[in-house]
Parts: sequence; C-alpha cells; structure tokens
Amino acid sequence: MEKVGAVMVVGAGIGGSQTSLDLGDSGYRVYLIESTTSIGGVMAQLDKTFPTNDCAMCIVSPKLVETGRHQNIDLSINCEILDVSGEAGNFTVKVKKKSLYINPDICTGCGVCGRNCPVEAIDIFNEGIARYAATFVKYPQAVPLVYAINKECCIGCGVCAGVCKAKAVEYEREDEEVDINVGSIVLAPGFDEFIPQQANKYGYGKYKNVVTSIEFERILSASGPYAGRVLRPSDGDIPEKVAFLQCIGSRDYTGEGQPYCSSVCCMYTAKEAVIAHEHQHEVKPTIFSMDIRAYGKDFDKYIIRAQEEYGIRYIRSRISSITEVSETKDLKLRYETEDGKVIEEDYNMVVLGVGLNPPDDAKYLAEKFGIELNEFGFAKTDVFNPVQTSRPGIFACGAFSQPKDIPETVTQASAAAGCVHQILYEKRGTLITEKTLPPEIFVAGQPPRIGVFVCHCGINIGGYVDVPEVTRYASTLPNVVMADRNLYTCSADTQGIIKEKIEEYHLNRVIVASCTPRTHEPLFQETIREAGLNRYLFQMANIRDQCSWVHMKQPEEATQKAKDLVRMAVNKARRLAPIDRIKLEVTQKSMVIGGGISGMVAALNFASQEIETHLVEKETELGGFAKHIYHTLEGGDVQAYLKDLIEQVKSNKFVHVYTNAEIESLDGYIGNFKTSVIHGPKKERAEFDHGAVIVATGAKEYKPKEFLYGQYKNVVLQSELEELLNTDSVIKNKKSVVMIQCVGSRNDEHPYCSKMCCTEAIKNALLVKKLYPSTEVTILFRDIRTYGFKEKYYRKAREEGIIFLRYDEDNPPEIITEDSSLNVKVKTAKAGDLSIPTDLLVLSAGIVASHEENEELAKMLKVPLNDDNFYLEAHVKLRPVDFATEGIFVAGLAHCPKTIEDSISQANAAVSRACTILSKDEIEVEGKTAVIDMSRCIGCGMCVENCAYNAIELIEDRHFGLVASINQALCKGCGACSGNCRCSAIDILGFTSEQIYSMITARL
Amino acid sequence: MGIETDNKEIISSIRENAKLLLSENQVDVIIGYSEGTVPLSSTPIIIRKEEDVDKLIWNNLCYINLARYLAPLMPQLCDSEGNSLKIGIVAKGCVGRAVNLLAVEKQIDLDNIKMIGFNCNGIVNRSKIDLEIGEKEILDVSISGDDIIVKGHNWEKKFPYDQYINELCKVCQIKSPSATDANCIGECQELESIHDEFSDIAEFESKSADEKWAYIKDALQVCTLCYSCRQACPMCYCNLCFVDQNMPTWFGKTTQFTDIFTFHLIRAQHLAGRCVACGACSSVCPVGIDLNIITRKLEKIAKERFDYTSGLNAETIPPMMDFKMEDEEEFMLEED
Amino acid sequence: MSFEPKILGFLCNWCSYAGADLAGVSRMQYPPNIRVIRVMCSGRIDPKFIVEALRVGADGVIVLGCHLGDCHYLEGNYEAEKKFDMVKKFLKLIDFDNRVRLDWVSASEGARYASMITEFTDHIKTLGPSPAGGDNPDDEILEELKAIEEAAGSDRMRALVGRERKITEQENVYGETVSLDKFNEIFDLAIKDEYNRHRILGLLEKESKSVKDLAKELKIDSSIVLEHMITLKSRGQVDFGELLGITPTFHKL
Amino acid sequence: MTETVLEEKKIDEKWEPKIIAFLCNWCSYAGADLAGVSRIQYPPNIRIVRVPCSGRVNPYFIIKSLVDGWDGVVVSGCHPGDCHYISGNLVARRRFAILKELLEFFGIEPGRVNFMWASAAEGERFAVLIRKVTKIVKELGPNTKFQKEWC
Repeated sequence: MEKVGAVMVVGAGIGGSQTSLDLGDSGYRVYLIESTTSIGGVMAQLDKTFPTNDCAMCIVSPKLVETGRHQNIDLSINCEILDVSGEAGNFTVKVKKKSLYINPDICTGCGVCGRNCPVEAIDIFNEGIARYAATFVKYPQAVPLVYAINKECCIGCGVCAGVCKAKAVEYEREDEEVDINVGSIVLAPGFDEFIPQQANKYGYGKYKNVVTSIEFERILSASGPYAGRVLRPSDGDIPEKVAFLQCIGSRDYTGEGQPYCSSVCCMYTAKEAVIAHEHQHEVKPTIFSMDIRAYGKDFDKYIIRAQEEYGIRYIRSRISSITEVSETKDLKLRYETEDGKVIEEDYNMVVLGVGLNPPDDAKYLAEKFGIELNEFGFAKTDVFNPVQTSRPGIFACGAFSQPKDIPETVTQASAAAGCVHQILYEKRGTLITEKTLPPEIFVAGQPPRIGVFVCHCGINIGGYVDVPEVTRYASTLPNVVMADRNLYTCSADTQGIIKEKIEEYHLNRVIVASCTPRTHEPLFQETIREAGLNRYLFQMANIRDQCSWVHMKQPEEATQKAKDLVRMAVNKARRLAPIDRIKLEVTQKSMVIGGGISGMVAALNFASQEIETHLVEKETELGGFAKHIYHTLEGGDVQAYLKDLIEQVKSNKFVHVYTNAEIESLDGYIGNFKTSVIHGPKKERAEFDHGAVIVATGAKEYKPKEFLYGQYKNVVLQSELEELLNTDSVIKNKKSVVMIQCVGSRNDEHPYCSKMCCTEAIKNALLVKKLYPSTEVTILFRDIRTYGFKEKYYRKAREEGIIFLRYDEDNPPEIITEDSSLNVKVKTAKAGDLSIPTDLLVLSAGIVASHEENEELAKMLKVPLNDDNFYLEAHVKLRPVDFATEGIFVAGLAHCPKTIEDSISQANAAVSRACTILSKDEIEVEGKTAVIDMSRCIGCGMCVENCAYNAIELIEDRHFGLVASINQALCKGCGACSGNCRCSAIDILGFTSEQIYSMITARL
Repeated sequence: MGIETDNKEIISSIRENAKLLLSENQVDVIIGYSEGTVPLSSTPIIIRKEEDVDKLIWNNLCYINLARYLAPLMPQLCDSEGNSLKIGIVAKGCVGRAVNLLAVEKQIDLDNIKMIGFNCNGIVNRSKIDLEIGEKEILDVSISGDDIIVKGHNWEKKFPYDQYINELCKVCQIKSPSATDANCIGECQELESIHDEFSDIAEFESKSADEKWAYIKDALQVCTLCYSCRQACPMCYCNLCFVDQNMPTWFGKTTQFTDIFTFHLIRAQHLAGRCVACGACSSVCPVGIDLNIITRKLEKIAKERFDYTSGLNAETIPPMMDFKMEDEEEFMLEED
Repeated sequence: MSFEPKILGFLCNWCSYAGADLAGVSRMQYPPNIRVIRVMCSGRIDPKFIVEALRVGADGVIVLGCHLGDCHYLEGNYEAEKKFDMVKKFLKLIDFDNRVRLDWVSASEGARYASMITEFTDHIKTLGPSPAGGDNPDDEILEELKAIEEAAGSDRMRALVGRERKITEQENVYGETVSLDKFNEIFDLAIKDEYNRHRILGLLEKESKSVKDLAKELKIDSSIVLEHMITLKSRGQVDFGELLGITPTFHKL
Repeated sequence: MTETVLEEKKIDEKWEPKIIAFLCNWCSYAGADLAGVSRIQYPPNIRIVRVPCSGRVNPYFIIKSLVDGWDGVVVSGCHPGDCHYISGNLVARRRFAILKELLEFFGIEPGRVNFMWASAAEGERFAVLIRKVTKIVKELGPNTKFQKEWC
C-alpha cells in the first residue's frame, strides 16, 4: 500500500489546531475536520485560563487565525464522518460536509443577515444564557468568519437572502460527500461536560441560580452575554455569596455521574472564583471540595494566592442537598463539616463544578474509526504512549483519551504529530503545493504611485460613511494616482480588479480602506504579491471595525475620520519599502541533552525519521530518574520498558550516545547550533552541529532532612520501599506501615506539588497489602491527588482497608522514638489526635530541580528558569514544550514534576516541534524584524536587556567599536528594544520611525 | 576646621595618591582638576609624569564631572604597545557614581580605571554668585576659613560658604566614590543603598500644575539651546543626540519655547535612573538656568519607583534595562 | 349623558367603502359614532394604524375589506387578515382585543354594512369608554399601547407576518411548507417577547432602572426580564448604567 | 501647516479634541475590533495607529504628537502577562511611568497622555476607556502648552 503524505485531524479545538499547525509546518497536507461551524472548541468559550489568568481569547485567536489560513491546512467545518477504511499509511475517509446554506467562499462575515433574521434560537455557544438568530456565527471572533443557517430553527422566510449584498446565501446548497485519502488520522474531538439530569439533587434546571461551570464561564466572559459582569440569572443582581461545588458528576459511585476524577475542575473552579471576585469585589466565593487536586506546574501557588489574595474560602465537605428559598431565589445549602457538625447556609448563587464526559459521539467515532474505548467510554491508549490508540496509524490527543487541562492537551497534540512523523516522514512535502509567484517588480527609486481601494462592505461601511466622498478625497492626496471603491474589496473578483489596476497604473503601493488588517492583511498581501509587488508595499485603513461600526449615529464625523485614516495610511504608504523574508539553511540533525526516558524517547523518535541525533548524558549510563521505578500504577513494567529503550538507543545507527558527558560549549541559533562535548572516561572531545536542541535533563528526588530520615533504618523513601518490595521481602514481619505524603513538597522551600508521590504511595500500599494482607497500612495525607483514571486505584486502596488520615499543613505529624520502635503522633482533621505505632515509616518525597546543573545549562542556552529552578517554557498554555528562544525545546522532569506517561508525551511533542524546523532545508523567518544603524549605536546594551528573545548581542565592529547586532532569525519584531533606544539606532521594518512619524504628522 | 583647611588636606591626599599611582605606573595618565584659567572656574588636566602631580588641585569650584572625559573616546586610546590606556581619575562622590554607571553601560572597562577617591566637601553655586556680582569683572576668587572671597578692581565681597554651596551638594549622601579597592584608592566606600526623603523638592511638587508650568516656563525661557548642559553631562555620551537626528527629525532646534521645553523634557526622560546628580549641567549653563530640581526629581523617580540609586556599583542593572511583573502601575487608566 | 363611543373605520375603496355608500344611497340608518378613513385596500392597513388609533383615544376600530377572493388587488385582504390577527394577538396581551374587528363587506352589501356598524357600536357601548380615551387617560395603558405600536411595527414582526402566508401556505425557501403551529409557536413567542422588550424600552425612556424594578412593573419574572435585557444590549438599544449596591441598572442608548 | 495653528480655540462645546491612539496589534487593536464587531459606540475623536507591541512606542512618538498639535495621546497594550512578545508591555510600563511623572512635574495637564491595558476580548472595556479619555481631553481644552509660536 503506497503511503500518503497527508493527515486527517478530526476536531478543531485547541488540540486539533495545534496538531494541524505542527503537521502543516512540517510539510504534510492536513485535512482538519470540524463538526461545528467554527474552530476553537471549548477554549474559545473560556474567559480566562489558569494558572496565569491570561484571557483565553487573546492567546488562542492568533493560533486559530493561523490555522484558518495556513497554506497546507484544508479546513472544512460543519462535517460528519461517514466511513473509514484502510490501514496505517493509507486510509480513506468518507466525510459529509453538511451545507451551511451560505457559500463560505463568498460570505465576508459582515453579519447583516444575523441582525435581520426574525427567528431567535438558543445560543449554544453562550450555553443558552443568550439567544441569537437562526443565521448565526458561533462567536464574534470565529475562524473562519462565515455565517451559517441553523436549519432546525430556520423557518425559511428568505429575509437573509434579501439583505445579503454579497449574494452569499444559497438555500439550495446541498450537503457534499467527499472521500479523503490520508496516511494517518489524529482524533481530537475533545469532551462534553457532565449535565445533571432531571430531578437531580442540586436543583439544576429547576432553580435559576444553579448554573454549571461552563455557563458561569460565559457569564464571566467579557464578550459574553453580561459583558463580563457577574450577575445571577434569576434577577440580574450581583451574587455576593457564591458557592462552587466540586466533583459534580465525577468521583461519583452512585451511577449518576462518572467514577473517575475529571482532573481539571479543582483548578477551573478556583480560577472562576478568583476571576469573579476580580470582576466584582462584592462577590465572596466559597468552594466546597473534597481533595484540592492542584497537581500541575504553578497550580499550588495559584490556590494559595486564591486563598490569601482573593479571600476564597475552602470548605472540605460534600453538599448533601440544595433547596431554593422561594421569594429571594437564594439557595439553602446543607453540608456536614469534617468534625461532624451539620450546617445550613444561604448562598445567592451556586456553580456546579461539572466533570468531563467523553464526547457524546465517542461511541460513533470509535465504531467508525475502529478504535477501542476504555471502561469509562474514552479512547483506550497504550500505557507507554498515551496518544497511540488501539489501531495503528490512528492517534488520539486531548480530553478524548482522558480528562486533562489545556497544557497537557497541547502537549499531546504535538506528541500525536510527533508519532505521525514516525510513519509518514518519507512522504513529507509530497502533497503540499508551492505557489509559483512572478518575480517581484523592482520598485526602489521609483516615486511612490499609490492606489487606494475604498470598500463599501455592503452597507457595513457604505451605510454610515460617505464612501464616494472618501474615495474622491483619497484621489486628491499627493502621490495617489488611482482611487477606486467597490462593494466587497475582499471578494474573489475584486482581487482580480486590484491586480488589473496594479498593471494599468503601474502602482508600487496599494492601500485598502476597509476592515481590520488582523484578519484581511495576509489576503491582500498575497494578491499584490501575485501581481508582482512585494507583500510589504501594502497598508490598510480600518474604516469599518474602528470607524463606521462604532460611530453609526455620527455619519459626518465617521466620514471625516475615515478620510483622516486614509490620509494617515497614504502618508505611511509613501514610506513603505520592500522587505524580503530572510532564508536560513538548517542542519537537519538534532541534539538531546539528558538520557532519561524523555531523552531516549525523543532520540528514538528522531532516529525513526532518519534524523541524526546526538544524545548527551551526564551519568555513566542511561536511565535517569526511572532507574529505580518498577511499575506504573496502571501496571506497566517500567524496568522492562527502560531496558528495551536503552538497547534500542545503543543499537540505533542514527543515535550517537555520549555518556558521562559535559557540554563544553553550545552556541549558534535556530537551525545552526554548534556544540562541543567532553565525554567518556578518557574525556575525549566531540564536536557536532545540529538544528535543534531538546533539554531533557530530568530532576532529582528530594532527600528529606525531616522525619529522622537517614537516622533510622526503618525510615525509608517510597522509591526505596518499591525496591524492597520488588527485590526481597525484608518487610515480611512488619505489622504497621505508615506513609507520610507531601514530604519536601508544598512547603515554603518547594511551594509546588510533585504530582507523582500520591500515585507512588498508593501503588506501594496496594502492593504491600497484596503481599502481606495482615500488615496495617496508614497514609497520612494533605490531599490525595490521584487525578484522572488514577482515582480508581484510590478507591481500590480504601476497599483493601488502607487507612487514609488527613492532617493540616500547620501541624504536620511528629515522630517519637522509644528505643527501636517509632511512634507517629498526628493531629488529624477527622479523628482528632492519634499516636500510631509503626515499624516502617515511608516518606513520599517529592521531586526537586537539579539547581546548579540547570542554572549552568540555562546560562549556556540563554533560556530562563522559574523560581523553583525548573525550566520556564515560552507559554504555559499554548507553547508548553518550546522556549522563547527559537529552536530549543524542553521535555520531562526538567520542565516540572510529572509522571512517566506525561514525560513520554512531552518528549514526542518536543520532537514534533523540532521537526517544524528540521523537516525543512531552509526556513523563512519573519521579515518585519529590527534593524540596527551602527553609526548611531553607542553600544549601551539597553536593547540586549530588553529583548525577551535574546536576539541582540553586543559585538566589536571594526569601524564603530562596540555596537549591538540583531540576529534576524530570533527577532520577532516587537520593538521593545526600539522603544527605549535613545539614539534611535534601532528601527522595526514595517513600523519604522519614519512611517509612524508620517502618520503622526498627518493630522490636519 | 574651615573649608580652606579641608581643601588643603584633600589636595595633599590627591597628590600623594597620584604620585603613588604614577610611580608604580598602575596608570598611564591621571585626569584631575587644575587652577581655572578664568576666575570662578577650574580646568580639567591630564598628567602623565610624576612631577606634574603638583598641578592637581581641589577647591570648591571643581564643578566639572571628570567622568565626562572617559566616554566615548578614551577607551579607544591605547599606549605605545597597543593595549588600552590605564586611566587614573580624581573622583569625588558623583564622579565615582558616573564611572560605575558608564561601566554598567559598557562604555568603559573598569579594569583600566583607577579612582583617586576623597571626601568631597561640595562645590559652589557659581550662577548664584555671578548673579549677585552682576556686571562687575571678577579678578580673583579664593577661600579663607568658611568664606569665599571674590575680589575685583578695588572691591571685595565675602560669601559665606554654607549659603552659596550648590543645593545638590547640601543634600548629597555619597561624598566619596562607591567602589571596591580593586579600582579605587584613597577615600572609598561600599554603599548598598541610601535613604533619601527628597523633602527639598516636595515644596515644588506640591504646587498646582499652572504654578509649576509658570515656574518651568519662566526658568527655561532664557535657554538658547547651546547644549552645554548636554556636553557637560557624563551620561550624555551618545554620538548622535536625539535633537541632531534626521530621517525623521523628531524635534526642532528653533528657540521657540516648545523646542526648548521638549529638549529638556526628553533629556530628563533619558536621564531617569542614570543621572548621578553632579550638578555639572546647572554649573556650566551660560544663562544660569537652575536644572537642579529636575536632577532631584530624576533621582526621586529612580529611588521611589524602582528603589534604585544610580552608580552605587557596576553590577545592578539600571531601571530602564530591567522590568518586574509587579512594577507599580497606579498611573494606568482604569474603568471607574 | 350616556357614553357615546368614538369608532374609527378603515374601509377599502373598492368594496366596503362602496357598500357604505350604498347604505347611504338606500338611506339605511346606523349610529353616527363611526368616522371612516378610505384606503385603497384593506391590505394597506399597517398594524401601527390600528394601535395608534386606540392610543389616541378611539374606543373601537373596525377594518372592512372585500370578501376573500373579491379583492381588487387579488390578495390584499388575505394579507390584511394576517396583519390583523397579529394586532389582535398583541392587544390580547392587555385584553384590548375586543375593541377591534375585521370583516368583509362587498360593494353590494349596504344592509350588511349598516347592521354591522350598528352591532359594533352597541358592542363598544357595552364595553364602555376606552381607558386610553377621555380627558385623563390611564398612563399605564398608554405606555402599553405605545409599546405594542412599536413592537408591531418592528422589522422583526414585519418580516414574520409579511412572509407568514408564503411559507405556511405555499412553500418556504427550502421548498417545504411550514406547519401553522410550528410558525405560530415562533410567532406567538416573538409577539410576547417584542411586546415586553418595547415595554422595557418605554420604561427606560424616563430613567435607568434595574431588572428587579422592571420585573415588578411589568409583573413578569425577573429572569425573563434579564434575558430581554441581554437581547436589547446585543441590539445596541440598552447598556449597563451605574451600580446601586449589588444591583446594576440599565439605561436606554 | 495650511492654517496657522495659533488662532485661539475657545473651549466651546462645538470644539472636538483630536486624540492619537497607539494600539498594540495583538490585544488592544483586537479589542478595538471587537468593540466594532459588537457595535459598541464610542466618540470619533481617536485616530488609531497600529504598532506591533506597546513596547514599540518610543517617548518621541508621544511628545512629537503633542508638539504636532494632537490634543491627547493614548497608548494601549496587553495586560501584564498577556503580551504576545512576553515582556514588551512590561518594558514599556517603566518608560511610561517615568514620562507620566515628568509631565506632571513640569506642569503639563496629566490628562494629555494616557496609558491603558485592554485585551482582545474586552471590546466593552476598550470603548469605556476611550469615552473616558475623550471626556478628560475635552475638559482640558486645546493643547496650547506644546503649540509652536511660528512654523
């Protein structure tokens, strides 16, 4: 079967978009199939995201816009999968593209139809709080920005066709069925949140002021129905007392909800409480939770800040019942505190922290794609490769395999792309079409000949701004040789007109006065490039979103403003100059630092794509942190997996292994790194160059100073206990084993959770009970953080009779020693003060960063560390494996404490991100970067400090002495350096000082 | 103990240290002050040989900040063998600060600099004396006890030192250079930070906007944009100042008030967190404009907003080259 | 002095006006309370005319057109029927619908015209004066009528009633006929919503109010009022005003 | 300059200030677009200049705008932490803080130059803040302090 160099991605949430971008950038044709009418998934509905409180829309829409217009990504919306056949390397998928009843190629998303449609339907995006027309767009910043008709609600009255000037409404548009031939499939359909059924005990659906957390997210959102004001649905008042209930539909054994833990509710409830308080200080949130599962990077700090800075009250109990106070519509909550008191309290509003279910069409998708589902209805995945489904060639990422948060979803999205490379790497670049463009006309030296195209945009501009007057005015401006107006400048036929006018008038600058450049600039830049003009000889004047639409009631002022904006655009256009994108050749080899599981998985992934990899390990043999781990909680045999990995790495001809190696020097930049390493017992030097670096240096287990560790034989760590259990049976005659959690984690020194100690403790406890059922096992914990499907084992542990006792942070257990036996004195929340005799004390020690090594390597790579000395990634949510400096990636424990399967995903993800560079022999770098005028630069070093991307360094120049020099490959063109430069020595192409100066002085 | 005796002690300690440096040829040249060629001034001097050491003097008219001569040209000079020149510099407190800041801004290499530190006892406010003398020609200026004696053709006037000392020197807390003894001999200190209430400009800051504008307009009205303040400032070492730039020409150089005002405003913006409060700009101003309140304001901004005092050492990154997530942003517009 | 109702009559030029003339020519007597406005066709009657008549004090309004099928313009009276039904539904909300009537009189039915006018005048007489009429009309009723007038005249209602016949009797743009009850389900909901929304806009005309005040005055559930406020806000007709304690107010734009 | 800028502009209600706005492309410019998409009305006095990041705005732009005759300047960037370029807005914030204090120290009306943060989803907030800036500058009246006496 001939392999196909294309990939189908099912579901265009943040996971699907990231996979498509990675694959699109690596030379595959991508068919992105979305079931709704816009990409963005649940993340687009969120107001802010934890743990950084970034506004979700700000950080996701640039990625969605990029996915929408990526040259190699074929996006089809409103689709349904009909049938799948074939096998890994060559699948054929029959897809039904349901009609939108509007032609997406013509529709400009202006929204006139939506505003005139007489029918009102329930706005699913706003979770039913608001209503919108039957002709709708999913949300204002939807990608692609096209309208669709919701057939069930539409009564077919024909008003929208009447008002649509672009004639985009086509009622007779049929559904289309198409067969797509791809080499691999990635499933990213996301999840559906748990909705409490009728007559549920929370009163959801009956009491107006009981809402689900996703509804509350829309209430919080600045672009939501209440414009960001926190109001309660019953009477629009600000709810002063808001109760957040955890584990609704999760950790639920009554059969109504799901038995597993949905992993993210603890965090998003805390975030919603924080943001609600931030929006309205009157709001006083209280969160009813069992365990607080803040296990991710910087999650614990977020919870502590929520409590201390925002005054969020946490009550550890599960609500028994909610009743509504009829006249005030408040809600009376009955709950039992830990020490047994029953309390009733009135709240103005209740938010249900609903869990995550598999997507409603999970069974349908599983049957069509022939993949197995696990006992909870999620996609069944391989223990040691969490993106590999049961069918080879088909991968799953995001919440479809297990409830997870956005950083993990994005990591798995890249990991899935990483796995696709392993199958289809030979077919890279076979199905993508390089556009053939005419040679650029040489415009330097010509006087500016500017063409202005003013747009009516149907009635959106023409209705409020006197477009003919603006066009007439534009033609009077100096250097403007042609001014023209059209109904829809962005329509396909007008692109042709623009090209004709460029030839006819020998234009060397083009201005379009219409809508926002954020979405339309690339479209026009492509058009003028196809007419032979350099892309950057183009400027837009935003006279719709920032003029006609916002000054509807003041037509004269709007027209005058439009004229001013056109004049400013013409002034800037006069000073536009062609910019060419810099091409950099790429050494298609890679380097992996650290030989633990992450390092080895990454190296093997590269090797399977015949990319030469240099694996540098500081110790004498490979293995890293996992050397003394035997099994995963889910039963995976780690030692066997590790041995197999080490053999593969050693035997693979594409992997050069350097053990007890030390990096002597590592310099260069993306695509062109040069490293020299001193390795081996004889300290030989090895030098090699490579295009990308993956940091997988891992971390160390915390060596406790407390709890008498090291002074008593029977005080051991979990890792040591696991070794004892799996090697000999010295603990046969132990009567009572006591485990203490959070040793060295979640304290002032290490204010974070090490994520894997609860899992290790329960694994070992179950093993002890299996081997020696008579031994009594007690676990003293602060929070049991067995997130996701690991909850199953926590329940099994309790069934096996393992005792769990909670203690507070401020009074930890104390160890009293009388001769050889130990006594653990602890003040438990539920059972008061206890003193437990034990003959084996096990400490669940956390993970700490290897401080010095990280610091040294970080300086060499010029990448940042966070305050816990783990590596700081470029963006916690959307670039979890990249560094701000291009070409360098991170994986495994070096990034933050995580479990083995997370590390494996992150390793594959890092490989996929690196392949977006290594898959090309030369990469094109953003043209609008900074440029230095060496004669003006005095070498004060201010810009070097201000640059977040380490793109500037001071060099000794023969003529000008110590001056700054810009590395075009790393510069993003943000201008932070030029803003502070006293001598105006730095300028930003595309936004030069002269251009901005001319826009300022355009004031009349 | 009057000013006169202080000056003598300082002169002797400077000469002694200078002789020591030259004799052990730790340095190739020494920059210092010498007698002024015209009354009420002093002249910078560069000496190479031990015997010229006696030309070095210190009196309360040494207002020039000698660090001005370190950048931008000095680093390029080199001795006969071609390695860069080892420079000694007579350093009062503010000169020491300027040297540290120039080092942070990579204009000079501290290893080639050797400061001769001493406890500065302040400089005289020249323009105040000039104003009071008025048209009469000054023939000689000398200091006796705690008074400044100014003599002319058959007239003489005594000015008590404590009333005519420069305001900046009155509130100055860094009398001697803050540097390690690796590059400073004589009176040196190692300061971590200083505490300053800035009460002297509090009165001006409490004025209303119009009063402040009126004061500034009146003060700067006489400025002829001769740029001597820029030439005297150790921190203004750019080889193309913003007023001289074209493509685009940001600001005009006519003597309209708006051009005068924008020059002083932008220069103040550039000196925030960098000005070392040496007062040279006010001392050299031919038309006697008092820029000291602006200097004090710049120091206040650096201290209160960024907890930074310029020139205490050559390591801490100045405020404009750094940022913190929790910087104050009380000035940001918020919805009410 | 017994109550003499003021009745407004809209008569279509070709049939009912001719019928009325015939009654005159045949000297048939009927009470003098009706004042007639001649229009070219009963279809000409805009829903706003009827409500405005009531608002300015008419005690009763009668619209007369040709019998179905006789219309000089073929379908004018069919359209009139639909528009009238809409007005009736609107007025039913404030139980004012018994003061209006639509009927058909052909050019030859002078007697029918006279008896109909007499019967209608007696009917209005029994109803008594319109609370919106007389020298001190009830303000609340005036507010309600004004809201109905604007709601009935809004683009949305015109779009629905204007196309009702086409999509429920012939076929809609997809070639399917929409069942009457599906259409009415949307139509009746639209009527209730638009009425309430315009009532809200009316109340906000004077001063900005909170959702709870509006709910009290309109006697509908505050959560429904809140939903209306969101729709009005997305149409750009209202916006958040200032905050009184924990209750935000809205003001008209 | 066609007409001399000197003729005295009395502050009557007919006078409308001209305000230049430097908006960062990723957050504030997107917020302004969202205000447009949601049809939120605000006064037409501002003229928007798009810059890649608030970090790009040099004090020269701001002072040159005032000297050139604009009556008010507003610079808007991403909220700290949201910056597309990680720390562009944080670097700019210090520069703006210094400029703001100096302007106040020299007696320039504080309302002439304003700085704000507005994210891509805050169309509403953007409009509210622009209304506030326009009101402030209108109350200040024409910008006379920076006016050239002759060209």
